[in-house]
Amino acid sequence: MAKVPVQFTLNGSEKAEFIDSGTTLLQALRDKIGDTSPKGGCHQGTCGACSVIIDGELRLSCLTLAETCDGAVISTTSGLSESGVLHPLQRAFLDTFATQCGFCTPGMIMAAKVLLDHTPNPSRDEVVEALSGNICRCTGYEPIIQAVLTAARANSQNAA
Amino acid sequence: MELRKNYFADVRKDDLNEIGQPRPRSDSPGHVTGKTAFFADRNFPGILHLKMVRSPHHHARIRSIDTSEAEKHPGVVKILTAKDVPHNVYTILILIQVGPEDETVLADGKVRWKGEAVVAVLAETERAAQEAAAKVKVDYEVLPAVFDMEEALKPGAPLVNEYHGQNYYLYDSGECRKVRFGDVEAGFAGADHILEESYQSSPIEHAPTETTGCVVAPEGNDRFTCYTNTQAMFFTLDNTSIILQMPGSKLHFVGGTVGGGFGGKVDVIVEPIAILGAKLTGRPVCFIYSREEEMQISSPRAAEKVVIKDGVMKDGRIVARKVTGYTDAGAYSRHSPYGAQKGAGHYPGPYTIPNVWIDTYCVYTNRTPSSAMRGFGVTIGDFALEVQMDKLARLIGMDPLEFRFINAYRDGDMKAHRQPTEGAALIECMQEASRAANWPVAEKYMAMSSYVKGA
Amino acid sequence: MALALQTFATVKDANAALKAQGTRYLGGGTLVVRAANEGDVSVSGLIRSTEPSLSTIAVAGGKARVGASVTMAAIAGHPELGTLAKAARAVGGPAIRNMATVGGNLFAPAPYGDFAVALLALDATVGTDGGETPIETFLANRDGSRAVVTSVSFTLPKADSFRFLKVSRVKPKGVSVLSIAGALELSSDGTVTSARIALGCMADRPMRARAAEKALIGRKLTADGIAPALAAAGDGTSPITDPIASAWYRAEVLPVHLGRLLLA
Amino acid sequence: MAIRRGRGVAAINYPTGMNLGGDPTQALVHSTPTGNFMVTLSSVDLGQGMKQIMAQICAETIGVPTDRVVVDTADTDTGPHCMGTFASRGTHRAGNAVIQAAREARQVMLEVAAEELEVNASDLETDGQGNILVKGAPQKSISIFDVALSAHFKRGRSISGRGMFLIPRSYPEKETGAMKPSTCYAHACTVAEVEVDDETGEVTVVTVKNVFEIGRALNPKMVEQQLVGGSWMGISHALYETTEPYYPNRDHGGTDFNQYLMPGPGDLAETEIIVLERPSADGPYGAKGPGEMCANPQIPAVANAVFDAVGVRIDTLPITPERILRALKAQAAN
Repeated sequence: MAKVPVQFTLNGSEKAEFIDSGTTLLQALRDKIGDTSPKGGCHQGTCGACSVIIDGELRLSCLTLAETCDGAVISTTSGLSESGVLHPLQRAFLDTFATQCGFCTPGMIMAAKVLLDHTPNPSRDEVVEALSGNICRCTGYEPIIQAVLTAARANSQNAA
Repeated sequence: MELRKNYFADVRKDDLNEIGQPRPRSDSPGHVTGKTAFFADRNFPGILHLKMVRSPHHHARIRSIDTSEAEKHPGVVKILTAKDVPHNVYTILILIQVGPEDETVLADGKVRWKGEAVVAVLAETERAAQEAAAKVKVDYEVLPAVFDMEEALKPGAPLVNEYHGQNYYLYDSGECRKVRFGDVEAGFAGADHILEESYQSSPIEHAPTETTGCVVAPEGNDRFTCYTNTQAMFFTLDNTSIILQMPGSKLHFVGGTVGGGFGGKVDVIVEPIAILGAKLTGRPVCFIYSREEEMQISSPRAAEKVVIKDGVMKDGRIVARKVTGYTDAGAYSRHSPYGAQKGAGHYPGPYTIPNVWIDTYCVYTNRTPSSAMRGFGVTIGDFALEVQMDKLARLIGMDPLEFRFINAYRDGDMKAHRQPTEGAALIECMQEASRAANWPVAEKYMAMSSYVKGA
Repeated sequence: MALALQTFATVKDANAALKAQGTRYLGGGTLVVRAANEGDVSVSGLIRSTEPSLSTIAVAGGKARVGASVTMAAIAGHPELGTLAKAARAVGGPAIRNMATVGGNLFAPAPYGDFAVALLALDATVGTDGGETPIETFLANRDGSRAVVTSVSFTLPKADSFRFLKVSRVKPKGVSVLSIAGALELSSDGTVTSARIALGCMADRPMRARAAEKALIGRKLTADGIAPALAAAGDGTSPITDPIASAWYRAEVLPVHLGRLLLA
Repeated sequence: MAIRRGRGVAAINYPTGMNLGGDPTQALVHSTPTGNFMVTLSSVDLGQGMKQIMAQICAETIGVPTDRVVVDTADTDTGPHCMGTFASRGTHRAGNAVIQAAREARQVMLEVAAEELEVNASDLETDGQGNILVKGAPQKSISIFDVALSAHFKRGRSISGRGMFLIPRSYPEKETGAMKPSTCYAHACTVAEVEVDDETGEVTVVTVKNVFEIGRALNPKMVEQQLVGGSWMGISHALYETTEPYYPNRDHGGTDFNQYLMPGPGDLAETEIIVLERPSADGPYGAKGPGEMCANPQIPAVANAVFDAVGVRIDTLPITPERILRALKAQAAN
């Protein structure tokens, strides 16, 4: 079967791969590139565990074909901390005990990051809306909502 | 969250260094950076994908299975049917001597629920496995099915599982687990009111965000490493050893980091067949449930029916309680006989009642086998018991919370299963709830204690 | 056959490729890639077109032309499509809205397709290379439709004349128990002069509530005024039964929710 | 249309561990040459925090800070047998095994320290910070770091211990059902407040106040995690969840997270959690298993609140808008 070339920027570094046509971005990231931070929770677009940021927008990597991402700029949770320093969202998830099993966490953090990138001081309702495509079965959501609000406050204090 | 340290302070030491301290979780940094390794994060070159051909019927005889077209499909490496499984008929609780073996790894001659595994296809890609699975031809003779527990228990109902011979689990105590305490009929005879009510639930899925699955890699020395999200490592290893008739020393299970379980990952379903595939092909194999499989194929919490008959006095004392519980096991036992029995040990709830009669049945129907879930054997029973308590209180015109104080168990009270109560704290929970919810109760209830008087 | 994607610069070429067996047009992927992931092996060729007009929104002279590849998020964020923002936001969560397209929504089976309900109430037309088709006709024939949808066009409703409601069990993102879109014009004294009401989940695809529409004409939006419309709301419906709700429940609450939408 | 309010209460108990016993768990503990401690298990962390809690239990028992303990679990080549993580047994069973193993290791550690300090081991105590002191003479001390080095390279002692916890299996008597299910019960009482839309049957859980008695909150933040999440799941069970919405009819089972209903982040009740601690006689530092029971009392509390609000009893789970609406219509017809 003919392989298809695809090139994109992943967490700041250039990636070039030959993939099978029809490969999802989730498969390409996990199986070809080795970034396993996006998780395959449903492959249906109903759980959000595979969420990544493509060209500044939140997307589901399980429903995105890798070859449609040629030239794109892609971010995943594994690229969020720089030189071992946690991103404020990651810090906030730790401080508010917002992770239990951790399977939904990378997707939640991606969804939250896009929100804070566009809306640095979100209301609770905006946080709820931003997380609404991501399923968590352990926490009951409240600690995650608190984590995002905490990160937003930390950001605004740093900016001030 | 608030810790109310004023309760039970006399029996507790609060000066510990590490216990009672809100230490950060050591696993969370891995979670927030995406570095925690779940089983599916292990990838091996040349890994094969296993897809299951499943029964489209609730109950059917298998006349024939034709895999010839599927075997020729590009990318297919191996196709497994019942004859390939060394010990195909098994039951997981055999490890604790709860039999009989009543379930097939791959269906042999018959399917007993819609979705039952019939043929396993191993292929180079997921897509090739899906395509080949579509080419497997199974000729079925559809049989009458039974879905309702009451129907299943009637004479002449379709027999769900021949290994049992009847549509209920046969305990050493007979068709149900029994608890007999006091004289329940005498209790009813002396009661001011009798209330008999029936409660029902339907199956509930654990719905962990990570689906059930495993990745198996041959170690090259006739041993196999199985990366799994099972909730019970050796339970799975030992059952796999039985099913594959393989010494346990050949099996190496690695797990312990699971994306949510809630009881849904205590069945031994994916590992044996995946290891068999790895053994017969010499290749790594992954078998990961799709979300649809997790929702409809993996065992749910059983549907239950609970019938409660109570005798209650005008002053609020429950003097007799009879509970009949039915657990819908689906087509196979898995953990359900244990769960139904656990219900028998739990009733009549955290209340001291002098006359108790309990029967709990484990019933077979043609549906997805049920199994353990958070609150196994108790959750639905508690729903029934506590709604019943509300009805009883209203029946005698009493405040529902005060009514519970009157009947609450305390240290030393004899339970229906003939164990004295120890370490009770129901009364204190209710006292605190009364305060927190601004639901006042009479001072005499706020003065009560779970401690034995004078002890 | 393994799954393969072919990308074409023009809709014309994509249409030609779609003549091959086992092909399907790839929009945002929320329907097509999902089906492939779930083991639908009937489709082996995915076809898409990158023709720029598919991704543009043009608003002029009170009319809008929305390219079929425009996403729900793009509609929700477009300054001149504010009246439709609520309907666009009713689709999925944020990630789905960044992917799901207007064209794809026309094919989403109930309980999905909430945006198509809004388009039906707007009496939109659906464009293909073969020309424009009224949306109602298009929806009726969608199962056999092979040509690439290129756009939807509609007259922009006045801000206060368009209403949309999605009822779901799970908040803020859940699939529909039902959805209702209404395009109503009122005279200066509040009398309804024209009404188009579209319903989601009351059949296998979006449908018009014609009896209710008729019953509204000449009436005022008061409890008494809308009573005949509510009584007729279920005429001609055959609600779906699914894990979210039964047909019985949908039929029972349709007048309740329609009433709340009309009186809001 | 009317939004009608009601409240309901429920009180429950729940056994810890496989309720007829017979479910062993083992643990091994050993020190590294520099006085860090390794706990080896085959227990599974489902997300509830087994690894962290076992580290805290080991640390408390040995007398070191938690960050000096590493938990290696769930590799069957290295970890000794554990029955599994279910039945609210993880903390209780594995915790007891870890305590036993850690005590044995601690005893060796104190013996080595005693030799180094030339005192009796029984005269020594730990300060919890990584040092061993002579009771009553704290200036005479040695660090656990040095004790471990000495044990390894000078005295040839293995600072290690084995732990095994088993509650013997109970077999119910056939006729009376006499049995010993558990000696260790957690408790809860929940008050839920709901609003019911009497035209649509939709229920909103406004507040839920949960009081849990869990023996001992070994790590209060982690207890809170589990109790908050459990309370959410209880409400979810009450109002939303089933794989067979038309049970016993098998049709229309949900296959994804859109069709399988659970409350979303916009459906959350205002949740209050209060914890009481009555240490259990046989629990590790008195702990009981709160993991399962925390999701139980909300179900009947919500059911009772719905009745309080609209006067109809829904005795079938889940309590869907459809069931409520049907009952309201039947009530109106009577």
